[in-house]
Amino acid sequence: MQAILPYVINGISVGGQYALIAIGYTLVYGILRLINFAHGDVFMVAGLVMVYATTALPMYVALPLVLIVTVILGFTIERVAYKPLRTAPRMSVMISAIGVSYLIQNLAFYITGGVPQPVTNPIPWISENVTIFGESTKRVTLVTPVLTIVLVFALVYLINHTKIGMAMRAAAKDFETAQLMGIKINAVISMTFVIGSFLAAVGAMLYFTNYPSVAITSGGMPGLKAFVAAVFGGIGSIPGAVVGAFIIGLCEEIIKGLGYTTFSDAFTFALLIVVLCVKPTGLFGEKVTDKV
Amino acid sequence: MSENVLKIENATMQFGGVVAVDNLNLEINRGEIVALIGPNGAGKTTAFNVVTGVYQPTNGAVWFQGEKIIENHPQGKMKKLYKGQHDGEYTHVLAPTPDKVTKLGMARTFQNIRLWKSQTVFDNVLIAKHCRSTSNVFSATFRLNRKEEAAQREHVAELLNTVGLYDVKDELATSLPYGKQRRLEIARALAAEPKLLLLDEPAAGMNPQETDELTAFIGEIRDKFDLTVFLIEHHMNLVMGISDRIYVLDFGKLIAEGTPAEIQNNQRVIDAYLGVADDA
Amino acid sequence: MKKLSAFLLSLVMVAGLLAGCGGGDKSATSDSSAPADSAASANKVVKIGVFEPQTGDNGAGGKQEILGMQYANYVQPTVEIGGETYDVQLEIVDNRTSAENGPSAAAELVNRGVSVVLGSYGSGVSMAGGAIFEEAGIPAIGVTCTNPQVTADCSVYYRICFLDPFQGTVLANYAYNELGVTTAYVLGMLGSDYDQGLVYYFTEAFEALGGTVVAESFPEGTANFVSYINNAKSAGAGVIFAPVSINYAQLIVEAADAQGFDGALLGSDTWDSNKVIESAKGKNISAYVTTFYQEGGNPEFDTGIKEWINANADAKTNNGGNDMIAAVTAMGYDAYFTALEALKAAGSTDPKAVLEALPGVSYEGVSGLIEFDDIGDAVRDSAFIKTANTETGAWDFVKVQSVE
Amino acid sequence: MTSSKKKTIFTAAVLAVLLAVCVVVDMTLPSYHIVVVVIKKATVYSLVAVSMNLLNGFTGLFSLGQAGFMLLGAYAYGVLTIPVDKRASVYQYFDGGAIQFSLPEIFSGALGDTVGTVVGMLAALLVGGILAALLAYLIGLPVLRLKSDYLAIATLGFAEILRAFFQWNTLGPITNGSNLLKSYPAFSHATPYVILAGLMIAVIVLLINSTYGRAFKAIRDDEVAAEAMGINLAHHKRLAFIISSFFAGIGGGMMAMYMGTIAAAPFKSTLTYEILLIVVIGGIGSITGSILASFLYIFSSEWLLRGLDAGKFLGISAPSVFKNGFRMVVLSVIIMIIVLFFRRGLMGDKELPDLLDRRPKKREKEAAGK
Repeated sequence: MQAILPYVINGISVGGQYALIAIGYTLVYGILRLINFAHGDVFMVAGLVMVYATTALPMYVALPLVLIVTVILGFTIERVAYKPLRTAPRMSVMISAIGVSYLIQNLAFYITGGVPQPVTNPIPWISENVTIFGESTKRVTLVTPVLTIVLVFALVYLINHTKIGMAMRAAAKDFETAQLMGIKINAVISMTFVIGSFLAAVGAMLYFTNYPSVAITSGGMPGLKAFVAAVFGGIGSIPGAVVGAFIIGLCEEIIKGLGYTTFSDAFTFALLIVVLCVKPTGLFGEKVTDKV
Repeated sequence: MSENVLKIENATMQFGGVVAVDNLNLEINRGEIVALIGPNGAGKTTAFNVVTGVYQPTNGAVWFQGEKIIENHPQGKMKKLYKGQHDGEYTHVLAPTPDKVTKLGMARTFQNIRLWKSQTVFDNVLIAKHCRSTSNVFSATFRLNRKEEAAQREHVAELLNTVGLYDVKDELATSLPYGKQRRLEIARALAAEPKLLLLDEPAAGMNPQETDELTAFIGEIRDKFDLTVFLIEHHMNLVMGISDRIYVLDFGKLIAEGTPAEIQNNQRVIDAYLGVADDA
Repeated sequence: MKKLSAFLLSLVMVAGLLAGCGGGDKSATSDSSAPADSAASANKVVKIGVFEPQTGDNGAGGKQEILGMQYANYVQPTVEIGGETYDVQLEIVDNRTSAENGPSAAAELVNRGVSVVLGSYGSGVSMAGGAIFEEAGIPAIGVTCTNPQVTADCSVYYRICFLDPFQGTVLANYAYNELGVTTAYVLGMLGSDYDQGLVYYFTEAFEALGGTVVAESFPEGTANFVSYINNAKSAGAGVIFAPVSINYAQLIVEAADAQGFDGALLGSDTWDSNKVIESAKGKNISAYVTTFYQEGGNPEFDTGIKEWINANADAKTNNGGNDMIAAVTAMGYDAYFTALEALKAAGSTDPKAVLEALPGVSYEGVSGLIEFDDIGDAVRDSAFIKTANTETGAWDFVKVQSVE
Repeated sequence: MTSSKKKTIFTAAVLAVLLAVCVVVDMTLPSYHIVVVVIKKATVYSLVAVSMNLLNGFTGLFSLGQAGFMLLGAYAYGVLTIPVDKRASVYQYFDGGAIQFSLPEIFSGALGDTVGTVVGMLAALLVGGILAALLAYLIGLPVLRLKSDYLAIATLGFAEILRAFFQWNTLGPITNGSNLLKSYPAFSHATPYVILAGLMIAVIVLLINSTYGRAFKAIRDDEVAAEAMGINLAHHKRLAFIISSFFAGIGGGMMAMYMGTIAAAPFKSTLTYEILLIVVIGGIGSITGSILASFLYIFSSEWLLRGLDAGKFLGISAPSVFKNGFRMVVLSVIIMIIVLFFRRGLMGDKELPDLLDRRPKKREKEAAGK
């Protein structure tokens, strides 16, 4: 028991980070049926902004700034790259998403000069070492899952009990009908991107405080894994994405603990393919039937 | 000698709790033109989809040229939901995909025209010949099937002449006017060399003159290609003018069958169509 | 409308193409008159190619290596070749750390008419470029590419650094004999020939000494090393040997600290970076690295380059924002002077002559004496071992270790 | 008939001119010249882009597994062609590796040195293609049932898994683990690349214009109608997937030739994205477009636009703007403009011979009026 404890603690923490990103994927997919390939890069940009902001400004200004900048970025991406393609085939929108991802990476590359930007302890309190059940770890490891769950509850409340939340649910259920019913579909879509980016920014702050630097490729892997988590949990479902993320985080760390480190990434993808083939709707997803 | 081309036997199609087609029985004999009519949402297209293999019926069977080609019985979730009288009668599962059904000798058109948008008129018809091609991917790529390909092209040209679209053969299919697109869809179905042609609202959106032309046209091709025709239609002029027999569906149930004259005087049909019958 | 847009599109592309052509021509013609100060002196120009990653995984290291060359060029901008004074011009091309971009980057250097090439930081891309240099008959001086394969099969590649077998063995010896450790945990990145090569030689040497090795690999892009450290702990390892690139080295230092790993971390030459030492500062870890050069080994060079870096904002950024001298910078500096020696010895800027002269070069650089053996590898029999001083945030010299 | 004849002559003439240009380039410039190098790379990209177009553009299957199949082809090529006496040094950590033969050497024994080596190299490419096709068959069994974006992400996942396997030390005696494969023979001139890729692309063109190619296009345009017209979806999708992968495998082998070293690292999803974007630039559904876009993209990114990174471009010297990475920013902005505003790309679905058509105006009008 003692032996696997550190892996479990770490797995839960990793899962919490994936969960915050996964929600962004699942919200967008739920409404637009689009895999937002650029989401991982938004996450990376949030990390970069944090690096720059925290070195120049005091923490209480810098962190809100990170949130604002990331949210604006997510909003802009939707307006510029996805909105004009609303009636285009799904493949075009996905290609646009890949294009945006490529553009963001290249821009970040240009700005950073391609060199990973060092993270210099932006939020000192959560990077301190603490001891839990006799195991030493960073405080952020414990903060992440708690914060994740708090945010998820807030989000679920928002979706179930507010007007915009209701509009989001309607749009996810039936895009066209919702539009006909007078729901301002563009506002709803923007809102999902704003929420997704906000959570990604929070995720980025937690994720990158743990790590020494933000590289332009930093968003890729967490992004992909979070997406797998979203699919695993049933894409379109928020609890699904969160549960999926925690499961994937845990499995990944346990696999490392078992010594199959070579395949810790490959496992995630294998899981994805198995889920897609066996139960494409994931753990909590609703079945979508195609109309003939 | 089986005169019976198509037989639908106790077919039920249920989507969750909704019964779209309820215990449908229907027979079509060789050379007949049979119409399936009914108000909107009566389950006509669903019946077509069951026959052509797009949907797997919840229960029942379909026979084609004396052979059982489709069969199913309630399974899984449907077992609880299904409350038909023929429960237990069917035990096997025969579920060919639509392409297999087509290869057996059925071809259909669609209610909402489904032509291949980026293809020319000629290619639209030519592609339908693919299922009759004997060449494999290798021989086709390296043009070892020249003879067959030439024969196919000739046949397509012939078909286009028959339907009167030869002069527009190099146009994009979607650039044709509506009526011609309907004809093209029929030509495409004919290219698959069917014994039974299924037409899903072939006159939808046509003006009376076009409809009359179409009526004549369907008769022509029936004779020319030795076809049996099964059609869904709302235009009563067409239906009454061409059908040998008519089946009437309402809320998934068969409420009447008979010759056009019989159907016209059937009270149940009149009730079902009340206010709808005169839209033709 | 559509037609118009299609037309505009092709216009844009054609314009781009033309612009590109123009650009290409321009750079070809205008480069010969490049350095502003040399235009006045009207000297002939000799071009030295710099084949380094400025981007990608090794971008940071590559930039530091280039700094050494740029500083050397600043110190010694001219060279006497065959009785004439030539201005030395560095032609820097980014190979993006990737083998895929190696050939075209190398071809670009050849295209610019360089006499000799310096680089690269890593081995993989050096090999990818090596084929082009070999075809073109241009000598290349590897700076810190330590894989034996770089020079083994390439007639034009030489290098001034020690090799993986040497480095791996040195570290294994140090861990077993000096640190007294019998179980080592080794960790390398999946798909990195550098990491896996060192892992191999370390393992071989460490097991030959009688130690036990637990080896694992992590996939590229890993950001969380906590589980790996835990694996090392549960394996009872006294050292973690992780010959990984700078970024991962930082992550491993962080994770080892957070998980309270009480053994030593062993790093290869990549670890000798101010970024790693920054991460280690204030942490509760001990780390040892092998390297080519120890700051303070040549005070004149140190003060000179620090001054230069501090006076030059771009250089400072490329060095990671401070003026600590990385070993690779010193190596870049030495590589430049080695190239000058070769040019002098050749008495010509013709790459073929330089290639002939290169094996005979002997140069006393800041990182030690540089001479080549038959294969083209540097004759080096010792490496510096340094340890991270977590209080001052600097590398402390431990000893010079050689293989007995 | 005359117009189609004219088109054939026109196409043949253009191709002949291009080949002649390539031969002239090869004869006048040394093989390490940047022009030769970029032609080689662009040719390889063309083949892979066309193979991807066959799947994504002509069959409408959105697959992102191209890099994985290229990886397989590249490794197959390297493993089968490294000379036996070089194996000890290449497989330095694996005692010379498990495979102790080399196709070019085997064929050299039978056919003489030059011919034998070339035949051996081609055979190795072919094996790479066949292995990729086999793998595609296996992967296709579960994956091809998935719908558009799920298919994309599943194929992407497979490519990543494959990469992990090739880097796995246990397979080291064959793949050399994380270490490079090198010292294998390769064509140094551009012409062999152009001829080889040209032949492969010609085969793809023949396929696309065959009855199977038409069936693929029918599936792309309307799956339901295609199935109703007797086209077996599963069979044809699998076919397209296998054939596309076969050519991607061969493309991977040629990529290996071009790079001179083989590692799994370059075959990441980024490579797939790059090729996908090339296909989009050229026009989804146009072979000519894919080729044209490959050349434009590779020429500009590897050669012509380098000035954007080096501080000087078009004679404008602005080191603070034209610094590292600016080249890629410019390229990706152009790509986004194409994706958003010129969705048909350079060629739309037109091919080289269609350029002779005098009627594009009419079609455009009709398309606009529908």
